[in-house]
Amino acid sequence: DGKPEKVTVIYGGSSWLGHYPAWVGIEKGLFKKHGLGVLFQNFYASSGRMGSLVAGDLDVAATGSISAIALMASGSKAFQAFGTPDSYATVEGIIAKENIKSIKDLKGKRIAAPFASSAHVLVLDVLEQNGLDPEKDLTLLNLKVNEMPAAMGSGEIDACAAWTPHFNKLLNMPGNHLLVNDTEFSLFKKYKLGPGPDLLVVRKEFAEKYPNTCQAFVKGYFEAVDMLIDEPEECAKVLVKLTSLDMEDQMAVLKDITWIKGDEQKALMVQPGDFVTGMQQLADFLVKHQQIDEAPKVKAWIAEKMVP
Amino acid sequence: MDTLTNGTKISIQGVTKIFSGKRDEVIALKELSMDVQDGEFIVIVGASGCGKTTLINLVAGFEAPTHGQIILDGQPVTGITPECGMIFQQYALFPWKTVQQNVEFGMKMKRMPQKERQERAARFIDIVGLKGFERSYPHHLSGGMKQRVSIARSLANDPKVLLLDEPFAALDAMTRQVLQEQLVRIYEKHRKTIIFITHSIDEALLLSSRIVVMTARPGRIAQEIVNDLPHPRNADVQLSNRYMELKRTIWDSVQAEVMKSMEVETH
Amino acid sequence: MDTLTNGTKISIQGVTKIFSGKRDEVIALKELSMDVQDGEFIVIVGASGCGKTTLINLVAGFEAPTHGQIILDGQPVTGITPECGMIFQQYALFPWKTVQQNVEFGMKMKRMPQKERQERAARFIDIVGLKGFERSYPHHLSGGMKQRVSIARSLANDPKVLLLDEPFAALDAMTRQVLQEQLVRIYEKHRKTIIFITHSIDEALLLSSRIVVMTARPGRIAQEIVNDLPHPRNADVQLSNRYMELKRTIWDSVQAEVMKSMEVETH
Amino acid sequence: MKIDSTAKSLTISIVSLLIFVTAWELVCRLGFIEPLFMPAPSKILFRAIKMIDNGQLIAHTLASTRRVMVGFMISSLVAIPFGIFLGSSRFFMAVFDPLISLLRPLPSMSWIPLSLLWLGITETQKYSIVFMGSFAPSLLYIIEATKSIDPLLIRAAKNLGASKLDVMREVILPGSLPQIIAGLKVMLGIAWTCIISAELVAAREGLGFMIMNGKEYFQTDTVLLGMVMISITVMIIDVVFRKFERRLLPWTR
Amino acid sequence: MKIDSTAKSLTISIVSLLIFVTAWELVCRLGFIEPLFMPAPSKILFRAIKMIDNGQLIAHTLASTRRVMVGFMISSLVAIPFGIFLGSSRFFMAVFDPLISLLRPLPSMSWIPLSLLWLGITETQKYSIVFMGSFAPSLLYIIEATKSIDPLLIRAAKNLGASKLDVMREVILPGSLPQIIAGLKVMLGIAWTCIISAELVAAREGLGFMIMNGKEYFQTDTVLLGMVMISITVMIIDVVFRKFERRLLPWTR
Ligand SMILES: Nc1ncnc2c1ncn2[C@@H]1O[C@H](COP(=O)(O)OP(=O)(O)OP(=O)(O)O)[C@@H](O)[C@H]1O
Ligand SMILES: Nc1ncnc2c1ncn2[C@@H]1O[C@H](COP(=O)(O)OP(=O)(O)OP(=O)(O)O)[C@@H](O)[C@H]1O
Ligand SMILES: [Mg+2]
Ligand SMILES: [Mg+2]
Repeated sequence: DGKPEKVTVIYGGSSWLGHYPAWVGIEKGLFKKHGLGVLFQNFYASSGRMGSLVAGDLDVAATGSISAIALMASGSKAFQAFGTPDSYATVEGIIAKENIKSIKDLKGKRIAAPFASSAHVLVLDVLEQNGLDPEKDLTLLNLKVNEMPAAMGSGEIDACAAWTPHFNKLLNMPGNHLLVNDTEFSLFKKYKLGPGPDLLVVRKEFAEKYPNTCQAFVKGYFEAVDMLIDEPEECAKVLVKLTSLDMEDQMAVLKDITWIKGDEQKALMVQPGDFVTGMQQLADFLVKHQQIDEAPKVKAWIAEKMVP
Repeated sequence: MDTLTNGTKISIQGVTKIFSGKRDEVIALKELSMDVQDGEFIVIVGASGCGKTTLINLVAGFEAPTHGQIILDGQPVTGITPECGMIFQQYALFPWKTVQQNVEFGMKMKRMPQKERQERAARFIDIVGLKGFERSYPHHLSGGMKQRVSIARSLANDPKVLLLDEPFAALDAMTRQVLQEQLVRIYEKHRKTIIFITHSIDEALLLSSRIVVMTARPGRIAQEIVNDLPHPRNADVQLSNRYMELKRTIWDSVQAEVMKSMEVETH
Repeated sequence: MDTLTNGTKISIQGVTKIFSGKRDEVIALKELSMDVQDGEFIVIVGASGCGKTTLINLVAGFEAPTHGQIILDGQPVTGITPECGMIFQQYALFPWKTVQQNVEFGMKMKRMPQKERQERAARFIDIVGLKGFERSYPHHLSGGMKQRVSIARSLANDPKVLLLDEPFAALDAMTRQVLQEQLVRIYEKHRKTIIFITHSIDEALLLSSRIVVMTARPGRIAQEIVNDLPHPRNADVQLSNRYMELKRTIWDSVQAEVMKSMEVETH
Repeated sequence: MKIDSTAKSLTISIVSLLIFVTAWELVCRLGFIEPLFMPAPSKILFRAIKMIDNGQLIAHTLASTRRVMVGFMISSLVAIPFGIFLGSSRFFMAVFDPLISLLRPLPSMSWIPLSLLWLGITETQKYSIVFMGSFAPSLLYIIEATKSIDPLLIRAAKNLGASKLDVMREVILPGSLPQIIAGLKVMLGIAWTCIISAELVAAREGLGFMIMNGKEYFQTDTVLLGMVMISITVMIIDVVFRKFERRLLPWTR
Repeated sequence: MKIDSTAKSLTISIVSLLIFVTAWELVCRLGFIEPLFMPAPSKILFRAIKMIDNGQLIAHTLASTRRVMVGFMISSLVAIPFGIFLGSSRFFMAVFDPLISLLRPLPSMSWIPLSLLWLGITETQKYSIVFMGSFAPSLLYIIEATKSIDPLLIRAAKNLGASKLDVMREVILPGSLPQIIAGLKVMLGIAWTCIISAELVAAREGLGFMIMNGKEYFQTDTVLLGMVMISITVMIIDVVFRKFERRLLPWTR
């Protein structure tokens, strides 16, 4: 393999944990080691980030898989996926008031989830498992995760689906408790797949034009994953700059994440591709719940050459 | 002077009117005094801006004099009084009311029963020759017809005094003539006291029992001329020597005043 | 007929003008023919709505006749021609231009050098007696002054024919008289051909060399009267028997036509 | 002549619209534009058919329309009498003037956070946004309208014996009605602006939500369909409003 | 008399404002209202001092103002010549008519999702929202303005020898300028609406962001401070605009 053709890669991320490896890679000079400069562009929402990727403003990004599937379903061929860095099944879930003991108790209540997100999918799935109709049996509200603590506090909603760090904040509020987390998701039981696993994506044109650059990026990236596993404390020190959490909270978040190393990626993504099969199921699930029109053939969007 | 009955209807006593603007003051009228007898037809002529409108507004109570007072039937005028029916050059009809509703307006304000006011309005609409147009909106009428509605509206309200501020100035010559004749007929039949403002000396001679010429600003009375032309004042009268004589007198009197204000304007 | 020189300036040949509205058609003019000699001062009178404005608009080229044609200096009129300077009753001054800029407008359109047009404009502003108001906006002028600017603007553009559509109707009697005199002076000095519309028979007699009376709609020519009153047409002339005689002739002629249209209106 | 030229304009308009849509379709079909950024008109049409089929399009449109109408009605019903009262009273005008001038420049959107704090994500919150957004400008329009009345008419009415209340009811109200209605028409547009933004930020139905949700799922056709639906709905309401206006103002032809 | 009554009105206004603010303060102090729902004016003032101190208030205000101004300028610079052109050409008016009528009723907010897809959360996206929101209405205002010109003036100009282009430059442009400027003033208000909503939905600075962020942290005082700042800024810009208007239209007194 040769030298990178292009030495700057623009990465689209946010303060979400799925972007920790890229941040650590930059801060700890792991990309530089491979001759790459990586520019970290902050995006609040997945959809904006993916739009920018397709428009050519970004080269590489990580995103929630719901967003990625939706974009595949929209027919955009301009991007491909090449890995999944993490699993966070225990820091996303439905938090409810204490009087709500089971999913069935949600009947007639007001429950919030950010629409078009993994948490939304989780809610739809567990409701279905328990035979509840989100249209008729309860009121489902569209709320951003950061608005949920307030809404729970004022009693405006009875339950909500959220992810870390708001997830932890909500759990710590008095009178709240965890109803279910991602481990109750139907596909998790079969494929160990949460409702919205993070996905590494690359602009297709970029991958084809600069294969060496991509290789270098992948190497640096998974070295960062290794570092997150091996030296969490060191990593946390640089991560607080991204997340604005204090060290203690940052360490707590890190503890809940299962990182997926570079050498495990092939099995998930290509041979035999359990993860991709799970994604396909997820896509079918979204179609069933009328979130997207048609399930894309997820396999067609995998950049096999880039998977380490 | 055959049109005079006894009794003073309106007495204007040493009236001064000053308008204070943002920067300067305008003395529109200065110590003007004048009596109007019951049943008189007074026509006021004078240069533009000499204060004719101001004077008539004071009589109607739209404005209060700065000094002096106006006595109507022995009582000083302190506010707007429906006893002086005003007929405006711009007609001032309510565009959203039909002819019938416009004419009924004053009576409606007096809370006259609907049936009675409908009948009365119909009578006055007929008097001004607008039968058949009761349900038209003013919008659809010509200028002459609008002015007739406005006259009917005033008459139907039975005011003691009619005030007319250049009522026919916006009309063409022939329409004007028709309305002048109608007004004379109404005057002769209903014997109202009338104050009428005009720029036209011919109109003044045709209508008045007395003509008042005002000076240029500040307005005072320059001359009062009793109009002794015989009735009806048809074309023959208008070509008579007495007509010519009166016309020239007034013309000279107005001209002198107008020239003053023209000079100011042109240089 | 002392005001006539030889040569036909404008020839109106069998002109018909029909306006087609959404529902009905209005025949404004019907097969009207008339010649105007070079240097004539034609005054057109006639009932309201008889087509006077329509006729003058056709001459200016604002509208095209439905049938027939208008010949100006031997050439048929096909579009708007600056050779016929129009003076509107509503002045039509450009509110965003000063008096000076308004008067310069026509010359600017001809791309006359700035210096030359400034001087020429100043001369015409002087002629109409507005020296000192060059930098005023129309907004600040009285009606009479605005109309004088409009006359200066037309004259400065040196048109062969002046068309005036009731130019003084909105002015008060005295201002009107002053402007009438100015117009006569300009006419006598510059010898333009003039077509002038008015509702006032006095004005017609005062100004014209020939008076054209139009019939009620559809407009045709009812009568043409050569005005042989001596100049200057001062108060003496206006009180002369010939004046009275002419006035009565025209009055009768117009009256008959007006009555037709009035009848339609009142019932 | 007039009919002819109107017909001609209409023809040009239709032809130009056809050319525009065809060009758009072609550009998309030939792949010059990524469908994510701009879907072909035919795709929008398919989306429309699908969403009419499952009832969503109608539901979203009705939800937004209902919110606009309720908020707008309440706002008008309060603003009209209050505006006429303020327009006829110098004293109370002066009393309320500072408050109104402070509220007037506030875009209705700026009320969204406060209304969320006060009312939560409820229908009342949606109505309140429409109310807040359209009340102050409506009031100003109405006060302006009362001032546009020819003072001569007020004089004439008083000269005919009208009292203060008579003048308000018989002259100021009908005299300002044409302008009030013109103002309310503008306000209705603003009401739509309000509701769409309220729905963008927090809602689970309505055209604003439909657009925002479409964006989250990269369904640009849904986004554009939502926009087209807003256009069409506003146009239809405009036509209805105009009919109603003619009824209410018989004297204006 | 006129001076007197203006002075009187001003006095009443000031007194009424003082009473209003005092009442508000008292109601809050006495604990009738939960401060979460409505903080006392003094709390808003403290927040203002704090945020002026750390520079945030100025930064947010300038960010919003800059966005409004840039978007509005671009929109005006395109709309004015284009509008005058369309207003003077029947043919091109007919060509663009269907497009304009479709765009006109669209609230600027409805462009937010599409603009986010196209441009991401960038400054360009903010400008584009202002542009999209104000362009179509500006254009319509300007076309209307050109139609309001007295046709007599156009006749007079032609009668004095003006060509078509002369008429556009010498009559239609200056003649419609007062109305164009009045329209742009309204547009400036709409531009503010646009930017606040764009900032509510996706931004990291600006008054809209400040309000939304304040709401998330339950700082109702920040929310209200943001709203007051919008009011004040719009008022200041209005005054500046009016100065500029007088300069541009010397003939209107
Ligand atoms: N409300 C007002 N404020 C200030 N000045 C006024 C007011 N009303 C009238 N004037 C001034 O008072 C003077 C007299 O005005 P008025 O309208 O009475 O004259 P007029 O004789 O009716 O004139 P015209 O014949 O033109 O109608 C004028 O100089 C006018 O400018
Ligand atoms: N553009 C038009 N469309 C339709 N009808 C018109 C138009 N212009 C004039 N008319 C009609 O043609 C007739 C003649 O109008 P014109 O304006 O020439 O009369 P006029 O003699 O100038 O009247 P006036 O003395 O009132 O000015 C009128 O009945 C008028 O209604
Ligand atoms: Mg007057
Ligand atoms: Mg005419």
